[in-house]
Amino acid sequence: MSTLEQLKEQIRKALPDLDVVIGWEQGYDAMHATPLFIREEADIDRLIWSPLCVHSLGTYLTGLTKSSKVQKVGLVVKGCDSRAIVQLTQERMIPRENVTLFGVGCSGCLSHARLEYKVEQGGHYVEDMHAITFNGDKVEVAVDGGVESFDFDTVCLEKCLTCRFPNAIATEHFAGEEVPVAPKREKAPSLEAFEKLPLDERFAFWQDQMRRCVRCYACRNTCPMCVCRDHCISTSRNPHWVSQEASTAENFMFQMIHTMHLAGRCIECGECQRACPVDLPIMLFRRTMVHAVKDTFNYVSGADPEATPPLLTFKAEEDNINERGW
Amino acid sequence: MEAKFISHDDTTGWLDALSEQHVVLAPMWDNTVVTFRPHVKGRTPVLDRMPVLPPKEGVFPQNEMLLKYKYDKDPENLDRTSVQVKETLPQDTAVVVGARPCGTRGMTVFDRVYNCEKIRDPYYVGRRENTLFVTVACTRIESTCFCHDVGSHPADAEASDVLLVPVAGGYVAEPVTERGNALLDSPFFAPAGERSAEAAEVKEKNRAKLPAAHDYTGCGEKLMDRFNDLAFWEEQSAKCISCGACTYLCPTCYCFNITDESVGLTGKRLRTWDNCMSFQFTLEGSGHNPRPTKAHRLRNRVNHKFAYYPDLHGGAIACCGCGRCIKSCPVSVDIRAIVRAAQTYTPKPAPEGGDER
Amino acid sequence: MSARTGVLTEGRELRIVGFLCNWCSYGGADTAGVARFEQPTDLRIIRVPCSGRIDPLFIMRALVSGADGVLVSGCHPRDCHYAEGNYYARRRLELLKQFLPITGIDPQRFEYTWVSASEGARWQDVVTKFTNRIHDLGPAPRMQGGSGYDELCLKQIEEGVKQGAACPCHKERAL
Amino acid sequence: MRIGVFVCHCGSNIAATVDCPSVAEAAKLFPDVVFATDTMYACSEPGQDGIIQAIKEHRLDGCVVASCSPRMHEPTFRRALERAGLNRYMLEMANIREHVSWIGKNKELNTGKATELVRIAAEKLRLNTPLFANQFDVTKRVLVIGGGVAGIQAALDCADAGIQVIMVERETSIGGKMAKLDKTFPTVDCSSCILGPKMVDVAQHPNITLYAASEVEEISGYVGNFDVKVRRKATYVNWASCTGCGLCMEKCPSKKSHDAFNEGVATTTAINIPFPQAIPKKAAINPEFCMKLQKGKCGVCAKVCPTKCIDFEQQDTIVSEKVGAIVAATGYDLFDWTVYGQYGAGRYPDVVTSLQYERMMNASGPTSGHIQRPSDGREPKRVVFIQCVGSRDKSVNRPYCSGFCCMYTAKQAVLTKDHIPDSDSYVFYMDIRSPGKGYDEFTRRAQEQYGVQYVRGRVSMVYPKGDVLVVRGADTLAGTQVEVEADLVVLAVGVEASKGAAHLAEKLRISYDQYGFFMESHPKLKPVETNTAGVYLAGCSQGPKDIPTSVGQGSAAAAKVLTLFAKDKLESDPQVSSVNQNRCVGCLKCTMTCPFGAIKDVKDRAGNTKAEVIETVCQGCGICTVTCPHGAIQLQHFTDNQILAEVNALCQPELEF
Repeated sequence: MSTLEQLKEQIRKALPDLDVVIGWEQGYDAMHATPLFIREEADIDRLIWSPLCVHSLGTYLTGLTKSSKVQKVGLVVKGCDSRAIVQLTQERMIPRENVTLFGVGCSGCLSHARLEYKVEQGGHYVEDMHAITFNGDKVEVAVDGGVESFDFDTVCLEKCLTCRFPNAIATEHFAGEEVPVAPKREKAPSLEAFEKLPLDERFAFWQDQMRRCVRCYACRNTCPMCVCRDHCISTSRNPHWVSQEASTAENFMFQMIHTMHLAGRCIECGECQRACPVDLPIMLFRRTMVHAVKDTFNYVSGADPEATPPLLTFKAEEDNINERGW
Repeated sequence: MEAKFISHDDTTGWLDALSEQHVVLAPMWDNTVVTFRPHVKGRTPVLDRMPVLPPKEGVFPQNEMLLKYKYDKDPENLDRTSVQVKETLPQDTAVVVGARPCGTRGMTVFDRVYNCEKIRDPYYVGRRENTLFVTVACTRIESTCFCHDVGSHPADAEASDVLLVPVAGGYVAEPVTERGNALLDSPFFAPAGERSAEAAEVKEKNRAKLPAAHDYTGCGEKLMDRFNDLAFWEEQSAKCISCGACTYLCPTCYCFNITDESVGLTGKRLRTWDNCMSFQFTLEGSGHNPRPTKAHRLRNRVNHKFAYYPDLHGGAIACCGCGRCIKSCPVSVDIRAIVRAAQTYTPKPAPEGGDER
Repeated sequence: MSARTGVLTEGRELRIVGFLCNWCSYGGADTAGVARFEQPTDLRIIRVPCSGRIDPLFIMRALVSGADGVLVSGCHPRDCHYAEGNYYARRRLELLKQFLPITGIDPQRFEYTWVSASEGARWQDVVTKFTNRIHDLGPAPRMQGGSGYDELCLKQIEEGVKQGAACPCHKERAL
Repeated sequence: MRIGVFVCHCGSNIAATVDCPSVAEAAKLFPDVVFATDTMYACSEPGQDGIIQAIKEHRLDGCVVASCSPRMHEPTFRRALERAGLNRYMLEMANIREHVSWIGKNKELNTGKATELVRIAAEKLRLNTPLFANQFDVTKRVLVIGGGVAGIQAALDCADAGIQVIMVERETSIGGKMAKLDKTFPTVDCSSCILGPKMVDVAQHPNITLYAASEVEEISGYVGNFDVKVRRKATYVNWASCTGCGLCMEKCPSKKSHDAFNEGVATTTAINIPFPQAIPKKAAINPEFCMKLQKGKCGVCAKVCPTKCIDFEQQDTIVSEKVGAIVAATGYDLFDWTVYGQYGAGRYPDVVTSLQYERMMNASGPTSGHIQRPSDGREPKRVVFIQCVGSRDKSVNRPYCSGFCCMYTAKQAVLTKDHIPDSDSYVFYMDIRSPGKGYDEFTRRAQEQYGVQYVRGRVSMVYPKGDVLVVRGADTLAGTQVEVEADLVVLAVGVEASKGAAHLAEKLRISYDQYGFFMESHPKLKPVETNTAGVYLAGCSQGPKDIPTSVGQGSAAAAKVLTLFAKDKLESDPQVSSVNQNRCVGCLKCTMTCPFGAIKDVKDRAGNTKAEVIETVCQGCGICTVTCPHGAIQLQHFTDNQILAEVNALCQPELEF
């Protein structure tokens, strides 16, 4: 039985006890998946599972579990998605007992941006892509009556190159085979490259990038860890941290808020950058913070439901904080 | 007014010349995406694709300073404070080059609201009347395109001043307005001649690429039928994450917010794009929000475009069919599907044992 | 040690914001004052009850809005008036310190340290060292423009083209 | 809001380097400022009256006072505002003295800086709101830590006033250092004769509970309501039944136990009562030297004890006490004199410390008051005293003066002459510091009546020659090197903070200086208060001082405790956190970082979890405000918007107009 069939079977069995199960279905075209809310058995047939299933569905949890109508939620989760649930559980943001996780192993998700870039490089128009198949290490795209084939590693999301959690953890169900843990890169290549720049060039880089932000907050709202939602301090006057003006400095300040609020919590799902309509490379911020947390507190977010997030605790003698002789 | 021809190589030179007199907004590669940016001399505009951001920025910028103010205190009598206000009405003339017909046509949705008998918004009108649109006829039909569903087509010249039609080696420039015609009075242009026929072919060919148009007739009533059916809207909005990608990228979304940003005794009054998907939209000072959930808010967005607005403006749908909201939505919410769902709605059979509602 | 005055050596003061806890470091600064320990004048002190009240975002806000340097000082570890505030502060501030380089803001522009209410001489030393450091770095670059299409924006686009062309993260897309 | 600004000259303290009138002039143009003036002394009566009058005349809603540190006069000006009918929290201060005028001489820069400090204070004040205190109950019991003379005085004063006192003493007897002394200067009266009765009073007072051989383990809570855990260390003797008969001491075979009370001058038994007047007079076993506890063999004491109170299995126990105030009177310890290798301390038996010498002179000491050389028991005929051993010496990180060494050295020299009339005494000194009633007369008497030779100069070394010690030093008055042969050398060892004082300070949440002495709230005006409400200081824990000053401080601390307890209810500081329930998402992260357990979870009307602050428990640190990502919990008076207003006032340039 395929992973998808197994998944469907598990959901079918559990559905009577759940108000809703969230998975993915085919989106508006062959290239896109979209979240699927399964409420009735008939909906299960629409469920899909493929590298198109990029969305971290944990982002719906805090809203749903607080709603008075929905009590019990099922969720299909990849490895990275499940870390979000673990982290939310640690922070007591969700009633974990009311959440049923259907885990899968994931060999990586498609980066639409990278694929489109590749297709254009090949002299095609992206709108002419009309089918996609994932075939082991290859991705085959039907375009202009022909087929273009790419190495999966060249069109997957960057996070998948460094993934250490391909299999969903701490789940109630698991469908299919576990995927071997085999990160292809130690560090995200974009971050590695960026860190080679001197400080003034980095600053100029962000100056150039942040101008483009339209403050649509797609990055914030796709983030499964952004739990403030309607009460985010970026969109309030009391407290009034950022101006309504979408200027470079204010846009940058908003990103700083997002990053600082993710310190010790970010599970590197990369949804923020994927969701960004103007393609801001904000994962550079997130990953830097993740590395700082790992280096300083030896802490990996969303790995252990029993752990305490590093900013909610302390040690009188910190292991890795150098007081710098001041 | 006659059609003219400009070669690909001359396009940049033309924009260089235009930018001597006007602010020229043209699609540019801004890192990895194409957005409207002020034209920089010598830089080739990107005219072969739809920019991510809508052309409305040219007339209705995301941040618009309405006025500056400054309080003056009389050191002799501190109880006496006067305030100086400087209106910052737009002065520039601008040309927006390279919008698609759908995006340009979006301005008509604005015009009915900000430049009508009842209201003449001086800031909007000031820009609108001094901004010309040089639109590029569309040759690339995407899966998210539905301009034809809302009464347009890939070579629609409505609201444009010039329509550029891509032909071999360049563009046939068809003047639509007198002012547009004046823009073509430039040594970079040659008479179009036979290329006009090629242009007509191109237009026809691209129109044919689109599937049969969906009929939105009567969708307003159908949507209003579902107005009180919150369950319907909860189902439709389930996957919405309440961000603002759809509204900020929309060529027809015209809601705004006004805030005063003060520094000491000075400050500015800002008009910024608002976003009806946000909890803060229509959040009242008391803390009450008439649209407390994303279901309420999505209902507002869809209904505004397909029911309320047409109701107020002679049936005109407040959607230009560019598909940006679908394409850039992080979770692929499809506004077409929502309207269709309302159009084809049939009540589910009541479950045995009684009616839930 | 000889304290320097910003104006005389550099021509002008730079904008240095200090966040000091009330119980230790603010008192330490008072002690330095009582002892007439001369210090550079650039620093402007904002008093907060505890270093645990200092949100790293205040520091970001200051740096984004126009500060050339931000100095935070609290009670020495174990001496917090509120028992634990400086422990939380240390974790938060340390992460900020490590994070800053990715933004291109020089991490030298931000420092956090511990000064007790009795350490007037130490406070003088900290202020002098930090002020000198900021003067050595000079005025901080500012995030500018981006709102509307003004001339500044036009200039930045030209700059941006150069910078954007060198953007490494998106080159990686071609991996 | 209508803001008034008052720029204080502080005489010339501020005005000498800040142009106060121009600061006031500049402040007039700040937003919401409707009145600004400079004033000679804002804190003086006319100064305060000026503020009150301006508040009334200009209908002010709040005031900025630019003067000294708010740590100094914030309460003063708050009271002034209250007298004018304003809420006390509608005050902001700009510290233009300690932070401006006193640390820079450039008037132009100082004036600019002062103006900006006024500006940020005014910007913050615009967002201030009136705050109102809550009331809470007081536990009218006091904990006195340390049973030396300062602690004893504080305890007795409180107890006599009807307050329940818990006294915790680290050693097995109270009395502290004073109990070890032979005589006291300048009256040369018997130390134990004047201290002894007070010790007995402590033991017998119905309002005093004494925990000897105990230490403070943990302190939580806040003024009026501290929870204290006291560790009662195992003494291996059941004190409830021990009568202090001393039979065990007679029979104990382990006689080489270190005698801490006698400063190691002699040894004692493993089970022992430190001195005859000990309070409580109970035996305790030093486990380090007890053969039963070390090797499992012996147990003689248990056999001979008439009340069978020996318990080799005894463990430490923890008792909990609730108190409303704490007096820390932990005293001092001697500086480690062996650091001065050139004096031979620790190597030459006939070089002793001043405190050892006290025990040698004391009639109840190990030598029964006969001064004898430790090396051979011979009576010394020539005694040399070396002062400032561990005082006023930067090279050993003790730059401060220990204060009373000059006096006790003179006393010891005088007593030496009394004990051994044919002896000579020499004192090597730096300066003679004798400011006190009858003190200078006393040191003169030592020189003039008792013939004590005072040599002004430091000793460079002490070395043995035959069976005497040669003290080599400078006589800076004569400008010569001198060498004095001595039978005995007494080092006037300086004092330092009691061992573990810093650790206790951390538990008390009070500050201490770099030498470990506790920090008073203000060096002049609040010498026995600390910055932690309800915690007071007495005696040498705050810094070196002699007996009368220690006793005076003990009474002063008691007076502060009684003042605190004079009210049945205390007012809580309203600068506490407060939850905006509309914003709170109920994640309760704030409860995880609050050090005081001051936040509880409640359900709102819709059944959603929300955080709520217990106002009387909250101490106002603001850790929660930073923890909360959505700004729902705000520390009143230090809200995000208030601090942001200050940051913006400093960093954001005004718009070009």
